[in-house]
Amino acid sequence: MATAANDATETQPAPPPRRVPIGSPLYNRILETYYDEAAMLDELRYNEWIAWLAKDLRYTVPQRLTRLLADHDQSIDRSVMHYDEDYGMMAARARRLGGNSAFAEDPPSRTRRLITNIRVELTGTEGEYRVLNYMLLTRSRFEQTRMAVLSGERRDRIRDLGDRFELVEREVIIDQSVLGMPNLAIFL
Amino acid sequence: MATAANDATETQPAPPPRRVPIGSPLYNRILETYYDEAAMLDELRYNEWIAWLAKDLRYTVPQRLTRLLADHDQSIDRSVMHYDEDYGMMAARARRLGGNSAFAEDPPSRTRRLITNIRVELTGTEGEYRVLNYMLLTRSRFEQTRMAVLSGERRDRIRDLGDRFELVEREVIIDQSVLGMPNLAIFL
Amino acid sequence: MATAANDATETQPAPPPRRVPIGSPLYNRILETYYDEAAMLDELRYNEWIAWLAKDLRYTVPQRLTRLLADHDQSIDRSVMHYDEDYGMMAARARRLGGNSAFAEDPPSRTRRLITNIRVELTGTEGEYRVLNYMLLTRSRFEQTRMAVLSGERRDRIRDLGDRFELVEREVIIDQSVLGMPNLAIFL
Amino acid sequence: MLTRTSTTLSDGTRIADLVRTETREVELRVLSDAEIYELEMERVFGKTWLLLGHASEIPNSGDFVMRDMGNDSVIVARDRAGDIHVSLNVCAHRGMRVCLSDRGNTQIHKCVYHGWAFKPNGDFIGSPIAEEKMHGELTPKSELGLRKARVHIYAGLIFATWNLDGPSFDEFLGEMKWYYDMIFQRTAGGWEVLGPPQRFMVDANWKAAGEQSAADGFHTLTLHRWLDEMFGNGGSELTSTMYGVEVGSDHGHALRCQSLSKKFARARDFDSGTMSVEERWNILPAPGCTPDMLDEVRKNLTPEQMEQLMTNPPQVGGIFPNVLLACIYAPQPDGRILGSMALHTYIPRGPDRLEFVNWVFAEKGTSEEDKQTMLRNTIFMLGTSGLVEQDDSDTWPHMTASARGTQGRKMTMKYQAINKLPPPANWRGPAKAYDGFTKDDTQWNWWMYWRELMSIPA
Amino acid sequence: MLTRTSTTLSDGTRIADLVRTETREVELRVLSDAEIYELEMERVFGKTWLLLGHASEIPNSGDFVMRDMGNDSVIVARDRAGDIHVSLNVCAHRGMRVCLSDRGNTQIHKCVYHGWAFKPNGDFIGSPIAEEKMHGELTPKSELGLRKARVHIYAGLIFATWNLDGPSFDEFLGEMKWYYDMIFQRTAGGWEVLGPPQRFMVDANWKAAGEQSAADGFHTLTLHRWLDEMFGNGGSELTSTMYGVEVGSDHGHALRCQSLSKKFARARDFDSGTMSVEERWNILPAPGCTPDMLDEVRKNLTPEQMEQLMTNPPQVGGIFPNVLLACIYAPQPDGRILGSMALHTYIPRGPDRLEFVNWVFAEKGTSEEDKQTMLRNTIFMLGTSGLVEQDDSDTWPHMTASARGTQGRKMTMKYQAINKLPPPANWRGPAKAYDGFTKDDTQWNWWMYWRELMSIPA
Amino acid sequence: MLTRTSTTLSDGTRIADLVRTETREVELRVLSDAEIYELEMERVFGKTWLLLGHASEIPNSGDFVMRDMGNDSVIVARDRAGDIHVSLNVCAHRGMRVCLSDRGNTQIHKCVYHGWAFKPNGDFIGSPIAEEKMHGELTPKSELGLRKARVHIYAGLIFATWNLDGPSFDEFLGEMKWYYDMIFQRTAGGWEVLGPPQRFMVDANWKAAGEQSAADGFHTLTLHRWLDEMFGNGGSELTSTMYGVEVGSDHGHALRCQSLSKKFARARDFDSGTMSVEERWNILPAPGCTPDMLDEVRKNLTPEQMEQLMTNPPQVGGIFPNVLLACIYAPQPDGRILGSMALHTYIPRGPDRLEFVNWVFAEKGTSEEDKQTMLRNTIFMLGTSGLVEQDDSDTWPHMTASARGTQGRKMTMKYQAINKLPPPANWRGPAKAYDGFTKDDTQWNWWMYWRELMSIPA
Ligand code: FES
Ligand code: FES
Ligand code: FES
Ligand SMILES: [Fe+3]
Ligand SMILES: [Fe+3]
Ligand SMILES: [Fe+3]
Repeated sequence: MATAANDATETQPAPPPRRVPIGSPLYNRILETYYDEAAMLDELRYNEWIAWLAKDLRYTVPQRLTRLLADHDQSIDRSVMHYDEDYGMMAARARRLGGNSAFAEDPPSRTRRLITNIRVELTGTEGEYRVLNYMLLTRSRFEQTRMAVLSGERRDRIRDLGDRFELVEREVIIDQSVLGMPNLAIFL
Repeated sequence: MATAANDATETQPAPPPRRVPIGSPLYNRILETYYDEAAMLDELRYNEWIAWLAKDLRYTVPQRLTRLLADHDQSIDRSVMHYDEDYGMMAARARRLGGNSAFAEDPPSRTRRLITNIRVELTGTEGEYRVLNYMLLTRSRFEQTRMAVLSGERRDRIRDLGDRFELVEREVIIDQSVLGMPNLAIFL
Repeated sequence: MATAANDATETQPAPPPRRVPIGSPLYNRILETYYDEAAMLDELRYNEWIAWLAKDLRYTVPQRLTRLLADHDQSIDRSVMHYDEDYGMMAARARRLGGNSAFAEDPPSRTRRLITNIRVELTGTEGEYRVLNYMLLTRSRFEQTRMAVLSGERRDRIRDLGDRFELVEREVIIDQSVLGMPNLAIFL
Repeated sequence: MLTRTSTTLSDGTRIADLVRTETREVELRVLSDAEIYELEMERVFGKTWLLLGHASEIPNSGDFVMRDMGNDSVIVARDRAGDIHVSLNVCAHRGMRVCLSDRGNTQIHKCVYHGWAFKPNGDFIGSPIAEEKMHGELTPKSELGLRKARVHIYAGLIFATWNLDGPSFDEFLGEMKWYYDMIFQRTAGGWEVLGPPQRFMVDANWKAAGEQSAADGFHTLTLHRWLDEMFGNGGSELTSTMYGVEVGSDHGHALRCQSLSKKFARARDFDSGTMSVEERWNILPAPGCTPDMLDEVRKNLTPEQMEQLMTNPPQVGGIFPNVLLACIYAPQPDGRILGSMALHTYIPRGPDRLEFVNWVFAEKGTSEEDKQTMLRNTIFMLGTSGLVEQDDSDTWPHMTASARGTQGRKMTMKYQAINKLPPPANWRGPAKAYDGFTKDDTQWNWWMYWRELMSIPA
Repeated sequence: MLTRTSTTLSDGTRIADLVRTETREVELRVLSDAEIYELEMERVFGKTWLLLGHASEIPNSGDFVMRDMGNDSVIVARDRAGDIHVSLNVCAHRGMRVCLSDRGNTQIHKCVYHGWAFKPNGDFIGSPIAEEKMHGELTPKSELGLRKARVHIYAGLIFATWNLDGPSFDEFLGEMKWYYDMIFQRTAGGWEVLGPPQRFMVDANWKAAGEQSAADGFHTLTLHRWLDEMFGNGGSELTSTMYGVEVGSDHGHALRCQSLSKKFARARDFDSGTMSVEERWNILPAPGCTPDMLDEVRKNLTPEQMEQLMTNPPQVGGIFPNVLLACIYAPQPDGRILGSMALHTYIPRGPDRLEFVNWVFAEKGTSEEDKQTMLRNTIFMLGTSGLVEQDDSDTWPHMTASARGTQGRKMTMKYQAINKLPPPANWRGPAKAYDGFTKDDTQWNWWMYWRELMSIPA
Repeated sequence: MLTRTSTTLSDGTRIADLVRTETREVELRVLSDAEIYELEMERVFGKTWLLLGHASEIPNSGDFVMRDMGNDSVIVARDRAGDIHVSLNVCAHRGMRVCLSDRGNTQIHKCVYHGWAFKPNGDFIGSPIAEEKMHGELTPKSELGLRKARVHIYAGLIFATWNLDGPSFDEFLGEMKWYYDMIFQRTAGGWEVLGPPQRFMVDANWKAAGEQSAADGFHTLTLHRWLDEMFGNGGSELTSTMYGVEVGSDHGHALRCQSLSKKFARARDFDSGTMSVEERWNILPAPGCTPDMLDEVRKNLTPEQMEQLMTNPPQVGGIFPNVLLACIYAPQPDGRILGSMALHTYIPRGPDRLEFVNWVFAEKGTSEEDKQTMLRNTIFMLGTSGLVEQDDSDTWPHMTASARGTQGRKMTMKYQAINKLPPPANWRGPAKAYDGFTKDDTQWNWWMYWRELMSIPA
């Protein structure tokens, strides 16, 4: 089995990345962008959401494995993931969802993406930033009275286009080894 | 049946409202106000909470319906709502809760209102702002070990009184079509 | 039974403490600190976390009792608490967790600490601040598909060391009278 | 699991013994026992008429709402002829839920799984690629429709039952219809729904709510005593509302009638026997009516009903097994008394869960403005956030929890407050009428009918 | 559902066969089977004495706490005469939970539903609007009270049982009382609770915790081996604590006695037989005691108990069915050894859930400062965040999950480590005493008593 | 609870009658009934061969994964000799889960509770403090190991069963092996897993997914009609995929074979009977293969299989009871057609829950880059976020909910679309082959085998 895809995400001996301070104009613009993004998804405005994805996007949701503490670096697995997409695939997914027969989400779920703990760092590339943020997703379908809840961290890279940002990379570290939903027909 | 009350909230062709930028002094004052409000409710300080309501308040919690995607604009229903109140009614509710025999909340629930994703916009009216914010409400009564969780968006209008704000309008879009709690004896 | 430990936390007739405004440089630094702290715990970086604890730390998690509204001031009980620790005890706990046989957390839980509603106040002591913040903790162990969720307020005191802060006092007001987890082997 | 003909539970208890007729007690275990719950789904919810909504919710051809009969989902739809049909929302092919949205409009209910299609009346239309006859030939097409329930529309209210050969709806209401007509049938237009019903989940057995709906007047005095503290003047008000006439029947239906002369100052002399119906109507028309509607109402009611309406109209009560109705008089600043009505159903969702469904009604023809006023008044008191009913919905779960305890389930609910007064003087109505202070008789009747149904093998 | 007299499960298994006496095995299904759980509620929790708290929690007239006996909520209240009563927290009227708060003080427990009122001893006081006699006349007022449990106060500990005619509490403890007295009754003042108990929920069958409380010493070596890694020096320490004397009885009670001479350097010579009680007491008084208390303790214990206390005192163990007790010696910088005690109960909350309740005690009269020290030491090790017990509470759910598996439930728990040593030399105490390395005998006794109770038709 | 020999449910229903052979209907209650579910755990999941993973997941000595057989957790581990063993993950001592992590490598599986240790093959090694023999002497050490399942490795796929004396794996596959070999055994290297399987929970009975896996081709036309809307040109494409040959057996296995000539333009003439195998192979090699592999494949398959592979290869289907397999052809810009394969198992997690486990495979030797392309293609369509299967996993819960309704559970699932065409002309393969438009025969065979197993007392 391909195991090279596993890696140690928790311990980075590299020099600490430079932070974009909370309260800086750049940070604030990014915060607005993230709140707007959540609203787009929660309000099913898929076209707008696709517009914020970069053409060179990589969008992944690795699996989580239950591993002993000694093997903790193997607890995120990037071989067979829940999502592993490029821009075209995400656009196709969104097109489908907006169509007439994406029954997995028709009727649509009622979702809410609460975004917190946003930290921004410079990357090696001018105008690109790493945005770490926590997400609590709630999802309710039909007459369900116990909402599905999923938490995780989104490890993003975004690109400053001057008047707006675009999402270049997103990796979502979810907090379940067996996902508690019947599908991920919704985007994280 | 009265259907005029339904409307399309997700798609507004109107020109985009002007934003109160995150990080601006006005935004920051509003943020403080919202955190303080959550604390008032979570700590049962109803008198203080009532003091932040405008005398011309409209406070509503529409119903959510499960509708096909094609009828998504009907998924928020503003005819028979969960709450539809003016200032006097809210004050009466709070008075009751603070009394000796509001058994629905005596013993009181332990609640927490986590407020995130706050976006502020100018309105057509000087000194009044639209405040969109996400709320995650947790509620625990008696020996319950699974907390009731309710997410939603509050679509508010607030008025700047100089030294403080007051709440002029609140509409809470909850994310369940069948509410998962035995009542809404608590305020959202 | 010792009852002196109970007190009324909800109603303080004292003069209102002075606030560290949201958006001020100090507030922003504190926000960064709290987001970083959450990441340390969620990523099991216990050594770093211990480094942010002051040597004179007091760390407590009182019990919550279901009491009638008339006795609401007794709903937080500080006699037999869930945690009542000093620096040395917390360090010992962290050492154990990082060892080879803390089976309560080996394999480790997947946790997420969403921090919101952060309010900062001056204290009587120069360079020390009171930080009130809400926490939503999610926890998933093994193949659990319904995440354990715990909300609460952390009432902290932190000390400014110039280049960083340290935690001097933390009291976590949790929102359950019967805790819905088999242990608090994780830190709040 | 019991067989369909059991008259004892699997621990040997006779079902009939759960309701102890000699001492008017009911074993608390009925609120938690899974076996009893399953039997109820067959013998109560599979047999009686159930309220599903109101015709004004689906005014047009093709309109539908998705509702519940006991623990089964059904489609309530109007066909091109204007008739309302109720069909089991279970695809005849492989059991998929056919209708997936709370409401809508369509002439073709198409199952998303393999595409079988059904008419608003449940009839099978066909399956995709007609030439392949994917529905086969073993079952005739006429039997491939959705299972149909028997429907009765009463004053616009949509009732249905799986009991195709059982009592008619009028037999079901029995003598009590005389009173219900006064509420539901007094005007030509009738009531109209103001919107989709509120829905919320209560962790309680449905009977905790159901038995209360059979006119438990007494609990108001304690559980809702805030009414007195907030609106009253020291406790006397609420106590006075304890008096009235409760009517009930062998079928468990119940209503509380309250004297207008005691409730409204302006109606002080209504009982004097000296005022004509006209005089009284002009002073205080029935809730939701205006003075000019007297002739219309007279056309719909008998003189006896009319007299009853102007003295002791029914105000609150239930329809067996799971309906509560509440009439609301809302005095306005301009002197008018607006009237609205709320109907609830308590949908069983397991031995310890019920879904509370709350419709709000106004008389058709009420002005939009008055409707809004009435609606706001109503949800202020009833339903999700209603100041009265939020206390009830926090109470039923405790009863249900008590019934889960091994010792608790052996306790009983008692209905030993027995009305001993003579029937009310000059009472015009049929059924059993109990005068004076609210007692337990109507609730006891409710349980006796539950016992009767539960003892009959399906 | 089984009848009250069943001795077989509904799949035909003889209940007695679940515990295989020849091979000392217990079928794992006992940790998950819903039918067995229901039987336990009757035959174990409905029959034995259950620990509910301590008198020091409700020192004043009217004080009450809300607690649980098996799956039933009860009110534990003190009346004006100072007596403690335990009443089923189920309203005699319609089953509402009467007491809604964890603790408080009242002379009148008034049900919020219809206002029936009860005394701290459970007696019925009356219902609102007395002249209407809303409680009826079919049942005498003397029978309208809350159902009362039989209460026994032992050294301040509040025990109760539904078995009104069963064995006395002393019979229940039997020979083991000799040992428990040494812990609970040695001082005049006795223990006092330091606050409301910690409470938390574990997704495990109560017996996973219960059987462990019957003195499973062996698991410490592996599950708690961090103790060694952190405090020990290479594994020898923990192994040494495996030695001692386990005492147990036919009633499933169990205690582990540990040699002071092995545990404390200063007590090195306690077993030499050359030191008087006084000498030893001055060097190492019983935990929680000060040197000057020797006379007091001597008054309460026999010379044999005294000798036992100064050589091999009981330290940890359980009381059947669901109590764990742990004595904690906490050596202080000033040379004193503080002693605290923790008691747990494991409340059954369904076949796969238990509520862990953890009280912490100090000897009455301990200084406030010492109490705080002891309290912090105790919760550092035990309960919610306790470094020892957090491992246990993560283990029991796995056992329970194993027992849910169709193959897993056919496996067995084994108690085949049998003590074969002769009884300890010069042992002063009664009951069964097992010397040497910890074995499975006391746990096996626990199961044998469980088997005995479960085999008796209710 | 039923005894192990029951042939009727406790309500009197004959188990065999749940599947109505005359009208080809299955009672919907089978999707919700707890009693039936428990029986299935014994009679289906306790008896048949179950897929647990692939040898390439644990390539090295000591490697293990934790998997599930029905509702039991098992350890799948490789020993030093390279053999793969499957052991019940329940400690022989007290039932603790021995293995706690999803995967890893160890030669000693040590239980954290009391330290009993086991080999990768399940054998008991010993317990701590050997001289104390804490495992006792009543049971020989040879019987203290973890319970071992019977294992069969088929083309690297790890199958196991608790039925130690039952049919061999080859007997289990029966005639269908001829077809499975074409997929699993065609190359020397075989398939390899690309990573740990996706896992997610669906609130549905496992059979809602299971019966679909027995080659329900028809639902694609409606439930997955987006395929047509997005990729097709007006509906004709999907309909054409409805045609093919379905093969099935009495053991409930099923596969759909699709004509290459209809699917790929370049294979237009494959059915003409004029092209040699070589010619065809060079135009369109089997998915995952390259043109140069023809000889290798020919070595592994018979000429008849080879012919079948080049005309109507099996593409999608299932292995009774809970395996779905899907072969994916992915045409590349460079003209190659990459092939991947997905296997699912549907793990029963209660009457109304299943865990969906999804492995993705590539032929061993595929380049890393091609693997990544195939992997991304596959998860784009199948599994957690797969555009096709996200619709399925939202459907099964509705069927399960229908089956919970008291009226709903009385409805039936129908399999009345019967293939009446003659067997396909010149068909080379064994088993039952159904030509033409997809019908219900293979699914019906699935239910008939379920019926057979369920009717046999354990
Ligand atoms: S289940 Fe409805 S069409 Fe097949
Ligand atoms: S239930 Fe307690 S007074 Fe009626
Ligand atoms: S349960 Fe595994 S060693 Fe005891
Ligand atoms: Fe009420
Ligand atoms: Fe332990
Ligand atoms: Fe499909």
